[in-house]
Amino acid sequence: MAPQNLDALAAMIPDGALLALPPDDSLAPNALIRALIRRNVRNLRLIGVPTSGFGTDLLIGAGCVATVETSAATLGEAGTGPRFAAAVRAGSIRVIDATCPAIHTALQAAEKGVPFMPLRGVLGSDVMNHRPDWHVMANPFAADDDPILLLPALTPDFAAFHASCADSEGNVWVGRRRELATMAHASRANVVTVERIVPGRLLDDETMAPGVISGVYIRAIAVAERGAWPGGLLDEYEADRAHIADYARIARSDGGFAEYLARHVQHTANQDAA
Amino acid sequence: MAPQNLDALAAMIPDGALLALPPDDSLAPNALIRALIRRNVRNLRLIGVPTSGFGTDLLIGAGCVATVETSAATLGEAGTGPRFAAAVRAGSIRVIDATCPAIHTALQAAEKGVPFMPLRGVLGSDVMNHRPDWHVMANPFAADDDPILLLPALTPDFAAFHASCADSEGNVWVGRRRELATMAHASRANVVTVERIVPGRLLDDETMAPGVISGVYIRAIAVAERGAWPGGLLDEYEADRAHIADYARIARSDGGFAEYLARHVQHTANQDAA
Amino acid sequence: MTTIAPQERLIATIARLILDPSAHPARHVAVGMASPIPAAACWLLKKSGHDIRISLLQRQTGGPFSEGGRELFDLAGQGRIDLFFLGGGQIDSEANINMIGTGEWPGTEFRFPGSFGSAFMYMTVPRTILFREEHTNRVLVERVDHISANGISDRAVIRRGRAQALVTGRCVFNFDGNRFTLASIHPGETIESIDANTAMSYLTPPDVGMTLDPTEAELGLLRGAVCDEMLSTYPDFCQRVWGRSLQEAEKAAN
Amino acid sequence: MTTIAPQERLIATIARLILDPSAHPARHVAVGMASPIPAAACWLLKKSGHDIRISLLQRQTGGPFSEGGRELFDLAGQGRIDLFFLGGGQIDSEANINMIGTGEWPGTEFRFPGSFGSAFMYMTVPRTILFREEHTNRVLVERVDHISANGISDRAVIRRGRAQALVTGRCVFNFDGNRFTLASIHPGETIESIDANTAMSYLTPPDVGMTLDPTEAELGLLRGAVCDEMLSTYPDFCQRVWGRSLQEAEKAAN
Repeated sequence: MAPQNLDALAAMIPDGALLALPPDDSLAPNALIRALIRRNVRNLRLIGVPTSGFGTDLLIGAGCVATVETSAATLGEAGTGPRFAAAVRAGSIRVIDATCPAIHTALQAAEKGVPFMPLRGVLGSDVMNHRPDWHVMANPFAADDDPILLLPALTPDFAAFHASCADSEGNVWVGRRRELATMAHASRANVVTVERIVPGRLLDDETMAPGVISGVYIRAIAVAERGAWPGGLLDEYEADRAHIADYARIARSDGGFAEYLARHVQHTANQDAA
Repeated sequence: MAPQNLDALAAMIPDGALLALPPDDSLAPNALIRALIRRNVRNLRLIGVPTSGFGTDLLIGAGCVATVETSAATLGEAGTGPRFAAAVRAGSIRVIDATCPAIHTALQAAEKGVPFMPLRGVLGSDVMNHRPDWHVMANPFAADDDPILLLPALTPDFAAFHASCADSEGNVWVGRRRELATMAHASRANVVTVERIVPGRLLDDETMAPGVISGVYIRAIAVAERGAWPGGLLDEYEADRAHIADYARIARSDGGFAEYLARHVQHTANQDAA
Repeated sequence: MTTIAPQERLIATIARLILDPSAHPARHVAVGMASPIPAAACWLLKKSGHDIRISLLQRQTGGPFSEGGRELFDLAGQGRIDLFFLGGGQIDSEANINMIGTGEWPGTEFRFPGSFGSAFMYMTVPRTILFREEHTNRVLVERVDHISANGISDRAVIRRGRAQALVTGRCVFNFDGNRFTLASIHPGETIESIDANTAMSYLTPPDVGMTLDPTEAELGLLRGAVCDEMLSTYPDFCQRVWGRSLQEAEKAAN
Repeated sequence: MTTIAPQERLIATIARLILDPSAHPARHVAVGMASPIPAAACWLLKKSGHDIRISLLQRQTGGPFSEGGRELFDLAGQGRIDLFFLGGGQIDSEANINMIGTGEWPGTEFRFPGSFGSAFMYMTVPRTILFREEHTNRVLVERVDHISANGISDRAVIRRGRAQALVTGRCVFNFDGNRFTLASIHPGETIESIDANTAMSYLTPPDVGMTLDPTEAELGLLRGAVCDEMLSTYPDFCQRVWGRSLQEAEKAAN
């Protein structure tokens, strides 16, 4: 699988796609998200796995998003995503609130190829009361009345993430972020940016293999150095907290966000592209 | 978590325990199984995850087993486990036949803390028809009639396996054999043998962490060098095919098995113990 | 003796609640994102020699799990997490918490980040300590606008746990499964000041005492060994409360 | 031209079945444990330049998966495995397979190893090639004693695939979803010898031909590049069929 360039990956994700994204601390594909904004993608239906962060806030602010299914839209210590909050107030996006383990469970169902999976808890939450697509049934294995939540399988059209490295067969290494494996397995296709391409086969290396997502799930790969920025990448680089804090402040206003976009997204095409 | 000796681990598994074991190619705890036979354990209820191999055949032959839930009892190229086949013929053990993904799924349900999990396929198999504990229901998310199998959560009392290494906090490294993680997570307690104890914290090492099972699940650890023998261990040593083939031949007769037991199990206490 | 920072008092207060001998034993405590005070309370117990396992979710490297973010929820689903912490933009008389927002669903007046795992953790973990520093009439309300996680469940619903207590910047309330009772008030507060700032219902027993100060030994640990553990994960908090920065600590170590 | 080994003919026959243009395309083929002939058929296609992904389960190191043994079943559940192979101690007229045993449940007369994943894979994978070298009246029966995996399902049951063909040491049968039809017979067999050794029902069309020999090019690949790939996983098979051992290969490589 020959690496492509970042814009080619961005071009694969069509307007209206159901796109799964990891949270900020879990290999967020921020360089690819900037490329998506530059290609002027529209009507994305985002899924936060299980929460949404910086990249989702950028996409919302740039007008690329129709719906967000997520358990939270947060910039960590910097608080609620400002463009997310503004869009909810304005009613310009549809938010489908979930709870973290429900997102994981719905993706596990898709990973397994089953139509649903049960989850304990959640009963009585308004999150559930606003999900007509969820289903409560009596546990058929219980002697007494035992209501339990069933979540329908969630199959994203695409998942995108930024991994440490890939080999020439398209296997990618995500290390301990195994929730990304579930997301990748559950999705119809994955587009992945990496810091580097490594020689050899990652799956033949017994030390690396446990952190690998097999190339069987991967549609395309691009090299994007520091592609998670301003997020961090495992032990390779830390999150740029100062930048995110600045963003959280600036992006509170429409004008501030527009300025941010012009400076850090529209004008960084060469910087982000490998 | 200070390492204990092999006999101490064997002593933790009481008569009648529901004990999950991996197949021969997946870090089989054969040294520990020999110690269990030496301690004269009785009435074990074994689970093959998802199939059973050499160790299960030894335990059955030595009269330690009441029931086996498994998808197959096989010595690989050497065929059906001879003591398993003899015990089925004699009616001296109860076999609960399953199918591989059903075992994985039932353990995943326990891992998740849900009472059941669905699985496609299987409907129409006599395996299902002999499982009154399984349940078929109409998929509540389907518009049309869509029967689907539900498997009850399977929570072993113990799981046992042989990992490459452990650290002083009881974290153990199983590499790519992640089905062992599901088995370990699903079980009430795990007893683990390892080739060696390593310095440092495995979970702090981003390269090793993806192949780690957290010490939170581990009850006790013992060092047992070449503890998977005659099974193999990842890329550390290969299975001893010749030994297994010899066993498959010798153990066909009661006398041959008794001889094997005397020679390779009862008299190797010092060899197996660390 | 130096001045006790309000955060130090909250940390010690939470540590004492964790040890409550009348409650389900806390062998494994998990701490969510952006929770420096609960995290510090766990470290204080650990550094005091208590046998307690802490799983901190907010760590980029290291950290307790190898199955990704899902493992915390699987552990909780099995009942292997004994105690968790939750906050909320609003908390009400029935210990319901709202992390969604105010106004019409899904928070058209003021939107909070979202419910995270609260709807699950609140029911699967035996004990939850509610913690919210801001103690005002807009936070502690009679009835939350939206329920992220409900404090009380129908009888038929399997529920392993509930809130044990609510710790705020002004006081501690205990929760008995039905309602809150004022347990202690922090220095500078009165029964009246609590009442004036609390829109949720609660009982006030006749003999409400003051929240205990941290001991000298606790303060020593907080400012030393606990801060050491927290520096890389919560640099801003350590700077604000203890005036220590990661950079200085790294310099000192070299 | 050297003598064609019977196993070589079976390998080439299975390779042609995999390529069948009228069937669901085989982009990803999985091969179970102890299946050297199906594995060799996949390698033959791969070495012939066909764009095909092979997942061999019988490898102690390396191998296609990182999620452990479960990943094969998850892939199949999603429909990402296009073709699989199954055998059976008994196979019957409706393509039911028995991997349990004969006599009373669970095989009190003669016990086979067990069902493995057959009950799942047979229904979730679009195409299954049944393969059983032994072709006798005790293997190919009218009705299996026990069904590990059923060849035909009720209409209401979601089923993605079924048997495409059955390859034995004597012949090839096609399966149309209802019954078997004799497709070709191997050299040395006749319509009559097949009939005498088959207790299951099948149709015999008027114009049954001989199973094709492997081509010279195929034989060259089998004895060279395919054997190279198989040596470490199936040493006994390679020794038996091609007289090559892993030790010699390793020596030659040094």
